[in-house]
Order: sequence, then C-alpha cells, then structure tokens
Amino acid sequence: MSTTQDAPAPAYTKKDFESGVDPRWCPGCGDYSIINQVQRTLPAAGVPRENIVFVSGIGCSSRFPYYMRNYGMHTIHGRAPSFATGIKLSRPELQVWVVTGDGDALAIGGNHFIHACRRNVDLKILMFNNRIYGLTKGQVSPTSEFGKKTKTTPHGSPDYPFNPPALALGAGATFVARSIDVEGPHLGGVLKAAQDHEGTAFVEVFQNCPVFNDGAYEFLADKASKADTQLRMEHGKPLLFGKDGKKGIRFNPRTVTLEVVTVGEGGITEADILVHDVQREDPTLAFMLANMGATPGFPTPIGVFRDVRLPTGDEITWNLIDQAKAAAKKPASLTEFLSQGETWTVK
Amino acid sequence: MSTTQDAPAPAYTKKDFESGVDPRWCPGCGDYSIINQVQRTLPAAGVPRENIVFVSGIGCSSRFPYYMRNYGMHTIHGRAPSFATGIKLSRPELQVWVVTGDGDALAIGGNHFIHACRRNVDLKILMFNNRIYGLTKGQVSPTSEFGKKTKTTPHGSPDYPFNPPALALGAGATFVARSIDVEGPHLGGVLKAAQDHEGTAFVEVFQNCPVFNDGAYEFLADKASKADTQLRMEHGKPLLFGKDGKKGIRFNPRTVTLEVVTVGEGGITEADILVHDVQREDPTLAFMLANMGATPGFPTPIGVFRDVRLPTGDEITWNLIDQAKAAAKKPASLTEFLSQGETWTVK
Amino acid sequence: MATQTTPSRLKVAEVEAVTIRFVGDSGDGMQLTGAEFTRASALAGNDVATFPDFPAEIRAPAGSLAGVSGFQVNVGAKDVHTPGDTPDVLVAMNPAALKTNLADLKPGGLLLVNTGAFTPGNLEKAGYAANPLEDPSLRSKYRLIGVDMNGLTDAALAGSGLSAKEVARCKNYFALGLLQWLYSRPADQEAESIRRKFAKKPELAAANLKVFEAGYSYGETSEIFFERYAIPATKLAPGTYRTVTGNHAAALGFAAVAKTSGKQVFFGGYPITPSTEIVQELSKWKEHGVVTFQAEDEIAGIGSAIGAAYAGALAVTATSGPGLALKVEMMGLAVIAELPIVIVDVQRGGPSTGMPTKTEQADLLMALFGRHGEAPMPVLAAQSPADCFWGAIEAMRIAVKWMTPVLLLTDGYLANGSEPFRIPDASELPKIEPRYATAPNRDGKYMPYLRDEKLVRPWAIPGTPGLEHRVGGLEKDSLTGMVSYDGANHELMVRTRAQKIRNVIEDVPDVAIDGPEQGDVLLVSWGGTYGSVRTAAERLRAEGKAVSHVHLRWLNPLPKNLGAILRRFPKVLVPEVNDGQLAFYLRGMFPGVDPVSHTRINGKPLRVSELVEKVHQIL
Amino acid sequence: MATQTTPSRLKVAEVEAVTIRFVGDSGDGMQLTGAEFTRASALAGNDVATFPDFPAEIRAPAGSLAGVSGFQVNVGAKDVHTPGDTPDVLVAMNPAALKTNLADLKPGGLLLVNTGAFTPGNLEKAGYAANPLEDPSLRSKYRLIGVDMNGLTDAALAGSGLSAKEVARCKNYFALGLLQWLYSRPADQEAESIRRKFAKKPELAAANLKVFEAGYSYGETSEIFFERYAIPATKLAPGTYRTVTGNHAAALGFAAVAKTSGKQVFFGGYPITPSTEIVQELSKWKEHGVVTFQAEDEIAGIGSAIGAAYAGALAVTATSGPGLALKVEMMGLAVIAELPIVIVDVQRGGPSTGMPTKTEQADLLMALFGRHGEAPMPVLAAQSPADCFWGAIEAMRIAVKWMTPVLLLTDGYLANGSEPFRIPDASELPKIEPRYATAPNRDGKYMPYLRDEKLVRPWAIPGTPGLEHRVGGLEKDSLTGMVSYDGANHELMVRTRAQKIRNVIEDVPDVAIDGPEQGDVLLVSWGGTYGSVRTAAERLRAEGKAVSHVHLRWLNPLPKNLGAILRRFPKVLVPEVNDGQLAFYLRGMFPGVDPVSHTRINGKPLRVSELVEKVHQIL
Ligand SMILES: Cc1ncc(C[n+]2csc(CCOP(=O)(O)OP(=O)(O)O)c2C)c(N)n1
Ligand SMILES: Cc1ncc(C[n+]2csc(CCOP(=O)(O)OP(=O)(O)O)c2C)c(N)n1
Ligand code: SF4
Ligand code: SF4
Ligand SMILES: [Mg+2]
Ligand SMILES: [Mg+2]
Repeated sequence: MSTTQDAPAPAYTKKDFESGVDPRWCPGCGDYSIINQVQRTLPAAGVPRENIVFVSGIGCSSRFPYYMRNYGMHTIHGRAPSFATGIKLSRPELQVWVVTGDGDALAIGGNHFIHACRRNVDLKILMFNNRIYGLTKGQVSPTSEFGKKTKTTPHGSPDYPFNPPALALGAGATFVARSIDVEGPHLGGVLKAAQDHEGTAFVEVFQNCPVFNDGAYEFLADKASKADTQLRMEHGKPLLFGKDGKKGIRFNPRTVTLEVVTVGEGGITEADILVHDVQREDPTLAFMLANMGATPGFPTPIGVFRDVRLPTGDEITWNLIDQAKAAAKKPASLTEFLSQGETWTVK
Repeated sequence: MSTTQDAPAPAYTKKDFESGVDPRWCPGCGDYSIINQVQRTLPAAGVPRENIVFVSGIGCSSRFPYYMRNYGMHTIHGRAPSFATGIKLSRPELQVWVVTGDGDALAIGGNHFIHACRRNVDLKILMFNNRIYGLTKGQVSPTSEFGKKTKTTPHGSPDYPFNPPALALGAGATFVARSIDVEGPHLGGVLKAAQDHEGTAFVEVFQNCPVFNDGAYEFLADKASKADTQLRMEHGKPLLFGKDGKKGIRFNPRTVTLEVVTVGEGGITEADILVHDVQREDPTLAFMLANMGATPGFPTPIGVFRDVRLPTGDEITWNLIDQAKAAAKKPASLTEFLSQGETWTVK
Repeated sequence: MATQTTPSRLKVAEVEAVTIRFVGDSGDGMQLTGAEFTRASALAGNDVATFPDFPAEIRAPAGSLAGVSGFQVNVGAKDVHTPGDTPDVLVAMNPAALKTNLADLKPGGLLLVNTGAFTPGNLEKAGYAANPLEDPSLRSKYRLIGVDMNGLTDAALAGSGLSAKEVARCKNYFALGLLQWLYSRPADQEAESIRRKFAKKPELAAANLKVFEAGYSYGETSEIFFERYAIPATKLAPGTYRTVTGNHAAALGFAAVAKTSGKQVFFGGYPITPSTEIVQELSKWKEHGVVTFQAEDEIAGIGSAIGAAYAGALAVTATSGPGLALKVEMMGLAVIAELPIVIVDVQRGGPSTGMPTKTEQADLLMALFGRHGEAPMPVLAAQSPADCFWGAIEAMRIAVKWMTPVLLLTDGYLANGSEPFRIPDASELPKIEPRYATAPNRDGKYMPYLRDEKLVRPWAIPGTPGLEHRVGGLEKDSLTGMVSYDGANHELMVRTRAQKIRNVIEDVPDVAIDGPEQGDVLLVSWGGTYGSVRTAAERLRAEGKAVSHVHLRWLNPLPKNLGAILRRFPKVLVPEVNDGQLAFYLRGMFPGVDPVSHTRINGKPLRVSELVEKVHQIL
Repeated sequence: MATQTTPSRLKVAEVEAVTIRFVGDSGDGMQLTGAEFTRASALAGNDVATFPDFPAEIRAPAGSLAGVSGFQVNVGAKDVHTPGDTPDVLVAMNPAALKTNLADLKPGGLLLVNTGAFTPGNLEKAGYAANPLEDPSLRSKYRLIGVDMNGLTDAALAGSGLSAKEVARCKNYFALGLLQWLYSRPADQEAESIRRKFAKKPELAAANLKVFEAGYSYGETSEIFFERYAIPATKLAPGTYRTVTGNHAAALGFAAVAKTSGKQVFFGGYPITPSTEIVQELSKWKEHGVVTFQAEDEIAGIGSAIGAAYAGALAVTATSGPGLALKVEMMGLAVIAELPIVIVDVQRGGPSTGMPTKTEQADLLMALFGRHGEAPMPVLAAQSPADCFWGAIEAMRIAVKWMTPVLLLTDGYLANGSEPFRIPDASELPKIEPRYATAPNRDGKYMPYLRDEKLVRPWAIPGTPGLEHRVGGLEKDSLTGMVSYDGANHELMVRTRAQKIRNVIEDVPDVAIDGPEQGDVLLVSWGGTYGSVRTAAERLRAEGKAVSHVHLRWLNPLPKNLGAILRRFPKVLVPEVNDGQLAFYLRGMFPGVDPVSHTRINGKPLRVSELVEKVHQIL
C-alpha cells in the first residue's frame, strides 16, 4: 500500500495547497485567514502533498478539506478524530490533520477528542473556536461564555464553558497551543510547531464569526489594547507582556498562584518573571497558564502551552506489530495458520 | 409532579436501602464493599428514600441500582449521566446518583462525563475503577495500565491511561475525590462529602476485580506497605503519610513541583509540608496532586482533591425559569399564547 | 376582510390564484420579501402556502449561483394545498437568480427583473457570456418586464445619509412594493409592519418605507403594467388565524400540551437542520412550563428526555436523519422501559449528511424498523405546516396514554413552509392527563409491569413513597420488572410489547377517502406530500377521472380500513419523495396489494403536474 | 480414524447419534467438559454440533438457579446440522442444574447425577423442598444413575496435597471420564490433552488425569452400566479438520483475507457480547497482517475502520445489536462515500440491552432498512459456525469489488456454537484484489465518482500523487465528487447507488432447493436456523412428505431465482427467531407471495421437533 516511498518532496509554494475550489465561508469569516496560514505553513515541511490527509467533521470550519489540495475526508459531526486515528494507525507514513470546530470537537465530539489526546496518535488537531455553532446559524456551544444569549439560550446560557487547553491537558495531551485567526505570523508559528510535534498536537484557534458571534475576540484583537490583553508565551523566555513589555507573570510560591507584576516596580526584576518551558513533563504549569486565561485581570496566553515528546500511539502500535513479526517463525502458510490447535484428518 | 413535598424524612438504617435482591457480583468483588458503604452513608442525610434516584450505565458496577431500595434506572452503556441530567433538571428536588465503571464512564461515556463535570448539575457520580472491562470478561479499559496484557491486548495495551481526577479537573469539576473499596471508613467519609457537595461530585473508587484484574490495587491495599503508598488528603491538614506519619509532600517553589520529604530530616519541619485545601477555587494544586498519583516514587492520594461551591446547573436553569415566570404578565391563556404575533379574523 | 386599495388608473382583473417566486442573492432579503407578501395576502383573506428554498447553510459568495435564495408563495381564493409547481410570476433580483430559476417559470409567465443588477461582473459570476435580457427569445417566451430597482432605490434614498451598503439592502422593499401594488394590496398595512420590524432603527424603517412606497407608486405611475390583479378572499372556516411554519407549529403544539395539561414539557436535544427552530422556539417559553436542555449530542439529548420521562415529565426530542441515527439505541431503551417520549424527525435529504436544507421522505422504513431487536413503536406523520401543531399534540397524547416512545415524522418542506393556522380554543385540544401511580398495585407491592387491560404498564415517578422500582434495558420479568433471562418470559414480553402497539389501533381513525369510494386509481400518500397529491386528485376529478386519494397520518399502526380500501381499487399509485418506501411497506402489510410506486428524490416537494401526468399514464 | 478403546467386559452397542447435555454450576467447568467430549468425538471421526448456554455475564451465587451453566453436544455418524433439540443424556452436577434442565431430557433418557452435590444447602438454593432423587417418579420417567462424583473425586485425590477447593474443581473430569468410557472413547488421547491444558501446573495435570481415569474405570468396574455405546465415524469429505466456533471462524476468515490478499486487514471496534471473541482472536495475529484497534466506543470503532478503508486497508468492524445501533450514522457515510468495509453483527436478544448471552435473529430489518435516507447495502448471513469463515471472506470480497459497506449477520448461537471445519487450501479461497487507482481517469484529472460499467467508483488512496481528492457525507457531484446541492444530481446519485447494489446480484448464486423442485410446503430460512430447518425438512421427507427447503445466505440482493421458487409452492413456511421479519420482507419483495410465519423468540435455536409439528399442522 505504501505508494509513498518513491514520492519526491518537491519545493512547494502556498498555491500548491489550494484545491482550486473557492471557499464558501461568509465574507470576513476568520476561517479565511486560518486556511491562508495553513497553506503557507505546509510547504516548509516538504512533505509530499499526496501524503497529507485533512479530516474534518461537520461545521463551517469542517469545510476546510475541500479547499486543500490534499487527500481529505469531510466526515460526520464530531467524529473526525476517529477517522483520522484509523488512517494514521493503518498508514503511519501519512501526515494527518484534523480540522474541527468548538461544537464539533467539544460538544458531540468531546469523547473522541479526549481519547485522541490520551492516545497520542500523531494527529494535528486544529480547532476553530468561534464560541458558537456557525453552520446551524447561532446556537450555544461548549465554549460560549456563561450567560451568553444565543438562539437556543435566549435568556442566557446556563452552562459553564470548557477551557479547551485545560481539558486537553487533563486528558494528557503532549502538545497544546493557542493562537488567533487575525494574528497571521503568530498563527503560522504555532502551526509549524504543531506540524513538527510528534504525537497528538492540539491547536485552539480563536476565530471570529462575523455573522453569528461577531467580536468574540475583539478584546484580544483590538490593536490599541492587545499588548495588554495578549500574553505571548515563548519557550525559554520570561512571560512578559504589555506595551513596553514590562508587565510579567510571577509565580507566587506562598499562595501557589500566578500574579501579574510590573518589572521595575516594587523591586521586581526580570529574574522574578516565570520563564516559560513547554517541555516540562509535569503539565501543572501549563494547566495553570491555561486556567489563567479564564481569570479576570489576567492576560490571555497564546502560543504553545506544552510540547513534550512521548512515544506516539502509532509508533507503539507498529512496534508491537514489528515485534510480533520478528518473533514469528518463517511466515506461516495459510494452511499452517488455519491449522493451529488440534486437527484431525479424514481420508 | 412534586409529590415529594409532604414526604417525611424518617430515621433510616442501612437495611432501609437494601432492595432485597441479592447482588449478583462474583464472590470477593470489590463492588460488595462499595454498596455496603453507600447503604451506610445514605441514612445520615435523612433524604426520603423515594426522593433518591440511582442511575447507571452498563457493566458489573452498573447493576448497582437493582440492589438499592430507591428509584433507579439501569440504562445504556456510557449514557447514565445524560439520563441523570434530565432527571435532575426536570425535578431538582430529587437527589440523583450515577454509578458507573471505568469503561462506562471514560470509554464510551467519556463525553457525557466531561460535560457533566462542566455543567455542574448536582449529580453524585461514583466510578468503580477496576481498570478492566469486567462484564465483558476482561478487555482493556481507558484506565488499564500502559502495556497491560488483556484479552484484546495480548501483546500489551498501546494506550496511555486516563488519570480520572485530572480529566475531571480539566473539565471543570467542582468536586473530585478518590477512595478504595477495601477502605470502608475512608470510603464512607468520601461518599458523605460527595453527598453534601452541591454540584457535580465525582468520586473515583479503586475497585478490585478478583476475576479479571485481581490485585490491581494490591500496592495500596497491602496492610504492610499501605501507610507508605497511600496519601490520605484531609482538608486543612498537612499532607503527611508513612508509618510514623513523618513523610510529607512539600511544594518546591523553585522547580514548581511536589516532592516527598521526611519531617525531622535535613531540617524539614511540619511547617514545610503542604497544607491541603479542598476549597481553592484555582484547581492547579488539586491537578498537581492528581498527577502525582501517576508519578513513580510518590504515594497515591486518596480523599477529596477539590470541593468548591459554584451555582449548580439545575439552580441556574431554574433561576432562569423563575425569572421568566416573574417577568411574565399574568399567566397567558392558551389562546393568548397561540395568538402571539400577527393574526387576522375570518367571520 | 376586503382588499381595500388605493384608487387606480388601471382596471383590476380578478384571478383565482397566483404563484410567485422571489429569487435573488442570499443577501437580497428574498425570504423577508416573500414572507411579507405572504403576510399581506393572508391578511387580505387569501389562502396561502409557501416554500422557501435557501442554499446550503454557509453563505456563498455574493452573486454566485450557489448563493441564490428563493421564496415561492401560492396565493389563492380557494383552498391552497401547495406552494404551487411552477410560478406564474418570477421576480429575479440578479443574473444568478435568473439563471437558476428561469426554467421553472410558466411559459408566458410574468418575468420581473431587476436590470440594475445585470452588471458585467454579476453576469460573469452567473456564467452568462452575454446579457440574457438582450436575448429576444426571452421576450418571446415570457412577459419580460425590466425595472432598474437598484437605480430607483438609490434615487428614492438620495440624501438619506445611509451608506451605499444600507441603501442596497433596501431594494427588496422596492420589489415588494411593486408586487403589493400589482396584487392590489393596501399600502398602509405594510407601513405598519415595516415600523414594527425596524422599531430599533427608525432611520432604516423610514428608508425601507420610502423604497416600498417608491415601488408601489412606480407600478401606478410607470407605464409598464396595463392591469392589476385582485384575488378574492378565500372562504376559510371562521376564526382567528396566523401563519405558521411547520417547526413553529410543532413547538406551539408541545407548549400547548404544557399549558393544557399543567405538566412540565421537557425538551432535550441537539441542534440540527432543519429541526432546530423547534427547540429555538421552545426555549423562549420558559414561563409556559417548558424546560429545554441543549445536550452535548443527540444521544444525550434523548437520554435526558428519557430521564425526565422517568421523573414524570412529558418528554420530547427533535432531530433530523443523522441525529435520528444516533438516537436509535436510546429509542430501543424507551421501548423496553416503556416510558413515554416523543421523537420528532424532520426529514431531510440523505443518506449521511446528504442535503441538509432539502426535503425528503426517506426515513420512513428507518422509523418503522430501524432498531435492533423487536422494538415496535407508533409512528405518525404531519401533513402540512399547520398540521405539525396537531401532530405534536397527538404524538404526546399517544405516548402518555400507551407508555411508549412515539415517532412523529415531518420534513424540511413542512418545517420551513408556511400556511394559515386557525388558532384553536383550549377546548378543541385533546386532554393529556398522565395518571401517575400513587399506590402499590399487587398485594402491597408495586409491580412496574403489571398491565391494564390495554397492556399499558403504570407510571410511578420518583418522589412517590412505596413505589420505588428500577427500569432498564435488560429483559424484565413480566410482572416484577426484575432482570429475567428466562426464555419464555422474554418471548412473552416481546409479544406483549408488540400487541400493546397493535392495540394503539383504537386511537387510529379510519382513513377518509377523498373522492369516490370506488374508482380507477387510488392515490396513497403520507406526510408532507399531502398537498400535492390532494391537489392532483382534485384536478384529475375535475378532468372527470375516477381518481380518489387516501392520505396516511398514521404509519404504525396502519388504519383498520386501509387494506379494504386498497383492495377496492384496480390501481393504487403511491407517490413519494424517496425510493418507494411506503409502497414496499404496503406490499409487506397487505398481501396481494401491489401498488405502483412513483418516486422523485430531488429535494423538492412533489409537483402536481407530474402526478397528474403519471395518473394519465397508468389509467 | 477408528475409535480404538480398551477391552471391556461389556458389549458395545452401535448408535447413530446421541445428544448429551452437561449442566452444573458456573464453577463446575461444564463448558470445558463439553468441549473436551466434543473434541474427543470429533477426533473419533464423528460429526458434532454444540450449543453452550451460559448464564448472564456476571457470576451468580454458587449453587443458585441463575448460576447454572450448560453445554449441549450432538454427536452423530451422519451429517449433524444442529446441537439437537432434547438431550438423550443429561449429566447434572448439582440440584440447581437438575431443576433447570430436567424438563428437557427425553422421556426414558439417561439421567446421570452427581449425588454428592445434593446436600441440604444445595437443595435449598435450588428451591427443592425434598431431595428429588428420592422421588420414585423420577426413576419411572428416566434411566436415573446416581454417582457420588464429589466423594469419588475426593477419594481419587486423597493425599494429593491439593486444597479442598482444588480437588472440587477436578470433579468435572470424573464426569468426563465416565462419559468417554460410556461412548468408547480412547482414554489415552484425553491424557495428552490434559497435559497440554495444565502444562504450567503439572500437579493439577496429574490430579485431573487421575480423576479422569477414576471416572473412566468407574464405568468399567462399577456395576451401574450394562452396555457401552459406539458411534461409527461419519463420512465427512476428506481433508484436515478442526472444530471452530462461529466467532473464531469469522476471525480466521478475516485473517485469511489478509494472508491471501497480502493487504492489511484493519479491525476497529468496541467489545460487546457476543461478538468480542472476533477481535480477541484477531488481536493475536499481528504477524499475519492484521491491525486491530479497540476504540473508545462503537462509533469511533467503525469510524477508524472507514478511515483505514479510505487509506486503502481492508476494513472490518464487528458488534452486536446495541453497537450496531450506534454505527448507523457511520454506515450511511460509508454508503455515500462508497468505501469498502465489512460490518459484522452478531445478533443477540433484544431490544435494547435485552438478553446479551441469548441468541436471536431480530436485526434483519434493521440491517436492511435501518439507515436514514436511501442507504442500501449488501446484506448476507452465515448459516453455521464454520460458515462464518466463508461469510467473512465473501463479505470482504463483495465490499472491495463493489466499493460498498457490507453487513454480515451472524448470531449468538453461531458465535458460541461449534462444529468441525475442514481446513481449506489457499486455492479454494476467492481472490480479493483491490485495484487502487494509480492515474487520472478523465482528461488528466481524477474523478472519484467516474464509474465503471458496473457502476463501481475507483479507489484512490493517499500517497498516490495526482489523485488527491476528498470524500464526505454531503451529496456529491456524480463525476467530480464536489459538493452538489443540485436536485437532479441528487436524484441521479440516489438511483445510481441503489442500482449499484442491485448489480451485486451478479455475485449472488441462485438458491438451491433441498428436496423436490415442487411440493406441498417450502421451508425458507436464513442465518443461524439453517441446521434446524434443514434437519426438519429431511425428517419430513423421511416421513414421505413433499417438503423442500431453501436457505438464504443472501438477504440483499435476494437471489434471482427465489421469487419463482416461492411461487411454485402452495405453502411457504418461514421459521425465524424473531417476530416474522423475513416473512414480512418476502411479502414486500414478492407481491402475491404470502408465507406462513413461524416465530420463536426465547433466546434459543429453533427446535427441529417444533418445526416438524408446525409443518404437520399446515399440511
Ligand atoms: C449528527 C449531527 N448532529 C447535528 C448536526 C448539525 N450541525 C452541523 S454543524 C453543527 C455545529 C457547528 O458548530 P462548530 O462545530 O462550532 O462549527 P462552526 O460551524 O462554528 O465552524 C451542528 C450542530 C449534524 N450535521 N450532524
Ligand atoms: C453500546 C454497548 N457497547 C458495548 C457493550 C458491552 N459492554 C457492556 S459493559 C462493558 C464495559 C464494562 O466495563 P466497565 O464500564 O469498566 O464496568 P465493569 O464491568 O468493569 O464494572 C461493555 C464493553 C454494551 N452493553 N453496549
Ligand atoms: S457562519 Fe460564521 S463561521 Fe460560518 S462561515 Fe459564516 S462567518 Fe464563518
Ligand atoms: S467480573 Fe469482576 S467486577 Fe465484575 S462482578 Fe466479577 S469480580 Fe466484580
Ligand atoms: Mg463554532
Ligand atoms: Mg471496569
């Protein structure tokens, strides 16, 4: 089945990943800028186009595969990770991406999502989080804000939203990241990191739905204030933010909490600022940062929360297969195989 | 529908909660001691027996409702939380328990489980974790150890197991606890705390399956060593363990990790030991303790990880309903109701 | 109510009925235009039936073929059963709309075109090499009238201070004004409605009104029309009316159950096109005793409903094909636990995700047989948008009376189509009175499966002292409800559950034959095709053919008298929007009966003309 | 192979066949005893058919009625199609076992009882007021032989140093020894088998062997028997044989596909009784090209399989009723995406959780019609345990040849029942050769829905340069595979998919009639009832009745010649373990055909005697 061996890895450009079908998203939809970044990111890795598969569920976001010039499956609402897992376990040489929405991944698809995180099969999962059901025209989603008025919650949503990175970390994800549709270069960097990661890589992309949930991320995108509202996490760098980069996140050992401090004030130096480490095996700090996003008065972290290398589900599966093959005496013929156990012969 | 108003709350004994059907679990099954503790715990609360509903999925553990003298539903594999949510949202005056297994709750039922944690509807979820599929006779479960040989993984499980408390915390659970089938009094205490908690209460009970996964918790149950392998978390108390209670968990602020230390050695005093606080709104420490269980060299924490009071899903839902009723002008007649919007009359 | 109108220089011709289709870009507001014309027609006392036909859920690029949105309305002086096959009037707001709809326009029909939108850019997007309006054949085939609605709208709003975009969004009111004038609708009513609609944005209200009036007077002043039309008021049954879509009607029905029974109606479900409006409406009505819960998926949706039913609520879930597929296991549980719950399936184009916004009737066999094991349940289907109200109430009445899940089938056409709905009086609604058990039923014990003479088991709900019991999915002892693996008990229970559903026949009225008791051809239909088939039968009889029609509201059990009727007709024709499912079902149920199956599976309601033709063929 | 045996003081009577049922407590090892007796009989050249009947999945209290476990084996000199209706010999190891099984024993049959277990305690657990063995009527009805197997086992192992518990667990070998002696089986073979089985525990091997020999010689020495029996070897087709259960056979079939095709067989699924052994076996065979994945649920199980199929694997999933219900939506996707995958449904008692360990045939209509929208797929059913091997291979061949999901129906009886299986040569297996597309198929482009003359679409798999394409659940353009909302295209695709499945008829062999081409009654069966119905037909013909039998392996499409055959017989009888599903289906498919339906729904295979009786009635 490995028709892939002999495939060359040509030098691609963005165009090489455009299927030629024009996207059918609404004017101004955040999905446009995301696909743009994906198509810019893919060439770098030089993976033959035909060895890449995009798998999606159902939703506006899930139309994605139609616009990529790769193999693709537009499947069933919430189930994309299960197809992707089958593809990757069957053909580990393929690069498999999952494109999903907040409802697709976390409402109906929540179980497949957490099991993907747990198994660490090498899938890159991009979740476009517009905090609403777009395709069905505006119902509450598991990431909609508490109390949010939507078509199915006219008096406000009674549900507390998921914190997707926290959920993924709780499920054991080895790679967890976040970016924003409008922050092209940043998004590109995060996508690259996801592509390079071996194992399940979960990327939450804040995406604006101008039609049914416009401005959900205004507070992060707004040019004037974004320096204060975004915390750009970078591996090995102190967690600084703010216009002049003087604000920072300090870890308070006494209270075991994070706090916002200002370098230069009250004797705070850069040395007091928490240095970001995506490779910590213990997910606690990543979890803490993920939850920080939800706490008022704190900036919203974007970038990579965690990037830890563990044997992937597909590696483990195929190691077991290879071991079994190695252990087996010469390939058994069909008859030998069928004759295992007790047999008798009729003349 | 509230036939419950007039119901008295008699002084119950354990017997009052036995349905009279003798349990059909295998001899020596951990489920016996668990039901025993549940039946001992319920009387205290003095909730009228008819106002308690036990809901289960499918599995050995899920036979539970048949043995309780309450209302009960033995439903569908993995789906118990959805029935329970419907019961509680429809009839908030009822006390609703979910009894489930590691496969029922975390394999097929994983999505309903995390959404229950997120919504914080007042359900008490007891998960009997025997790290195996018991009812179907011994297949791998999402909590089976990595590499474990089972009937469906004869060469060892390729999957990393879930850490149930960590998963629940990642999903936003307000109450998370753990106990062991054989630790009767401890289990009783945890069950009491779960019953008292308002909101979704998740209790993981380590349960031995002598037939298909015997001794899974030997390391915790073994009289000789358990003082060193169990960490009994108690609110407001330092996290001490070990035969002489001298070993303790210290939080290392430099590395932001937990470490095992011995009081009296190397100048360590009890003041250095982390004091357990179940009421911390920030779930980070609870998450850290939950993960500690998985780390070699550390004791396994049992008891309550987190117990935080937030408005429950059922409270919120009914507040919205009551507000709507209050806001409504006099109860509209059917005709008035149907005549909203534009109408015309034909003579 | 008479059709008062402004005096006019033109003579007013009376017409019996007219079918108008408004087509334009998704952004052009055709749904609103159509709905407004419908409202005005209804208020004028006409009978109406509508068929909105919008594109796939995601907005397509402006001006593209995929972006075309349409709304067809059939207005008549007599009973109107369908939105009409082929429009008499086509209002096309841009080239893409013209291209995708022209073929449907009746030869010689009125083609009203917004010439202002026929720009080179739009023509290209529509794939027109040349401007079709300049093609003489068009004028020869249809009554082409071109009006630069863009230009006239701009003119009307010159100096209004609105942005170009805002101005552009007003042009649908020009078209509306022109049509209201053409069909002699009073202008003043529309003014009211516009003010209501844009109450929050008075400047837009003013602008739209201005444009509406511009369109209205344009008809009068310009020399393009030589007559106007009037459609006499229909003789509808006396009463107060409103227009409803099928989904809205179903929601009203369930809410009505809550109000009349005084019991909680619990809806648990998950959004899916084309059923979502049902829960969207119900969620608004918290003060009327309705509790709604948007679950994480369809399985949890029906699960919560079954849980609520166990707790004593009148439980409902609604979905469409893919969601119904997910509820199958849960339906089986409701069958064996014998708990009352209504499942609404708003059928859409399948299989799989299929054609979410298109209509189809292909879930019938799944509804009847799509569960593992022997799991029969009552199945009924609504026949028109307004009938979804009565279908919802009847389904719930049956569920509660017989302690069983009930499937109510509607479809995308009924869900989005609309028609007048006579608002009933509370006394017209069937009573739904759950009889919760209050005491032990057998020597001081409660036996959950001790049945009454109709084989219905009692309903004891939590909170009732002494009746504590457990239900579940394992086979149960026929009396105590304890788990039983006894083969004889299982056989008894399977047969008893089946017999109970057969007993529902006592609530299934005999079908009425529309047309002669005996004849040459019998048309048999079910669900949303009622209107087309009924109209076809009427036309055929008008032609003097001996054609009768039987419409099935009940699919399981089938009406007592159906078999006899089927056997009375030499030819039975079963038209369906599927691959022949009812025809197969009737063959299986009535040995010897072998209907002719006529099927259409193009996402649209059946056409009357097509049915008439088909009958001509087989006669 | 002759039935060599030790010289004996007793004469050996030849018998044609015998049905023996071993019953005891779950802890008594009856399944092992039965399996060992079966093995010995097969090795002795007899034909065998077995029916294990164990209690609900959870262990019931020792000695309780619910805890009784049974194993029935039918051993014969001629073709054996069924495990036999009613045992000739009942071996009862405790009172509960006697109580629950005595009624089935043939009048005058041999009743071999372990008297040692008839203690007051056990009698009470079984609900016996008095010791039934002391009831004279028992001796008058049956050939009662009481043996204190407990005591004799203790004696045999006195001083063995084994614990009382270990000793008790050996007593089943006493029963086995006695039976092997009674049916003239050589003792030495058993010795081998015991050594193999307890290789890891030599002390237990020794003990069990000792007890087996004790039982064997007890027959010889004690004066309780006056003759022994021998069953002549059957004339099976020459070849090498083994015994297989249906689940084991299905697993072997899929693995055989991997070995002969050289392609990866991918299994994705979720455990469920009674299908789980299929994946349990497959998971052992990693070195044979099988990849197995235990998913988080059934939906993900089939999802992973469909994903693997898109990637080019030969994909399989297996489940039972509740799991099939969960896979419904996914099956619809496989239908519209036209990807090959085999779904095995091992039917069990339903509805809902039902009776997990009991057999039933009630998923037929769900298999045929249980999907939303028009979603036809081929459906076939295995007819015996060994036939599950051939069914698995055929299902996969059809799936790959026609690019479609295929449903293979088996049931709990086939899954756990066993019979001899002749090991085929590779050359006897049908070839399965996926033809993956390698190049564009239309002017340099790849059109995923450009079909061949049989309407089959090509299969292009990831990794193939230039053929990048997308599949999905929305309706697709009939050529390019792009999303299409065009009504005409949808109609074309629905009809094309249906026609493609009808075309599969070219792979459906005509059914063969067992018995006269014309006659008074035609028995029509499908799936696991083959054996009972075939045997009934043979008996009836032996009685001189003109009764024929047609067995359906193919349910969709139905064999070409079936209609004509059905119409040839004045009476058609359709016996099923459901409420009449095939009978209904045949009525719907063959207008005019109106079979008599005979149904049994008690979780057990059909009884031959019952069928014979039924035919007598209708003759
Ligand atoms: C089984 C099933 N249930 C429901 C739906 C209807 N549906 C389609 S997409 C969707 C949610 C879309 O929201 P999200 O996943 O956030 O994607 P978005 O459109 O916002 O990008 C729903 C409920 C469906 N197609 N299938
Ligand atoms: C839909 C469905 N899938 C699969 C099964 C089979 N099944 C029953 S219980 C079970 C798992 C039991 O494991 P767990 O939940 O851990 O409970 P335990 O028996 O170990 O207490 C499975 C796979 C089922 N009954 N229904
Ligand atoms: S509805 Fe929202 S998310 Fe969907 S395409 Fe339109 S803008 Fe994007
Ligand atoms: S199988 Fe295991 S879990 Fe199930 S009842 Fe027996 S011992 Fe308990
Ligand atoms: Mg979304
Ligand atoms: Mg378990």
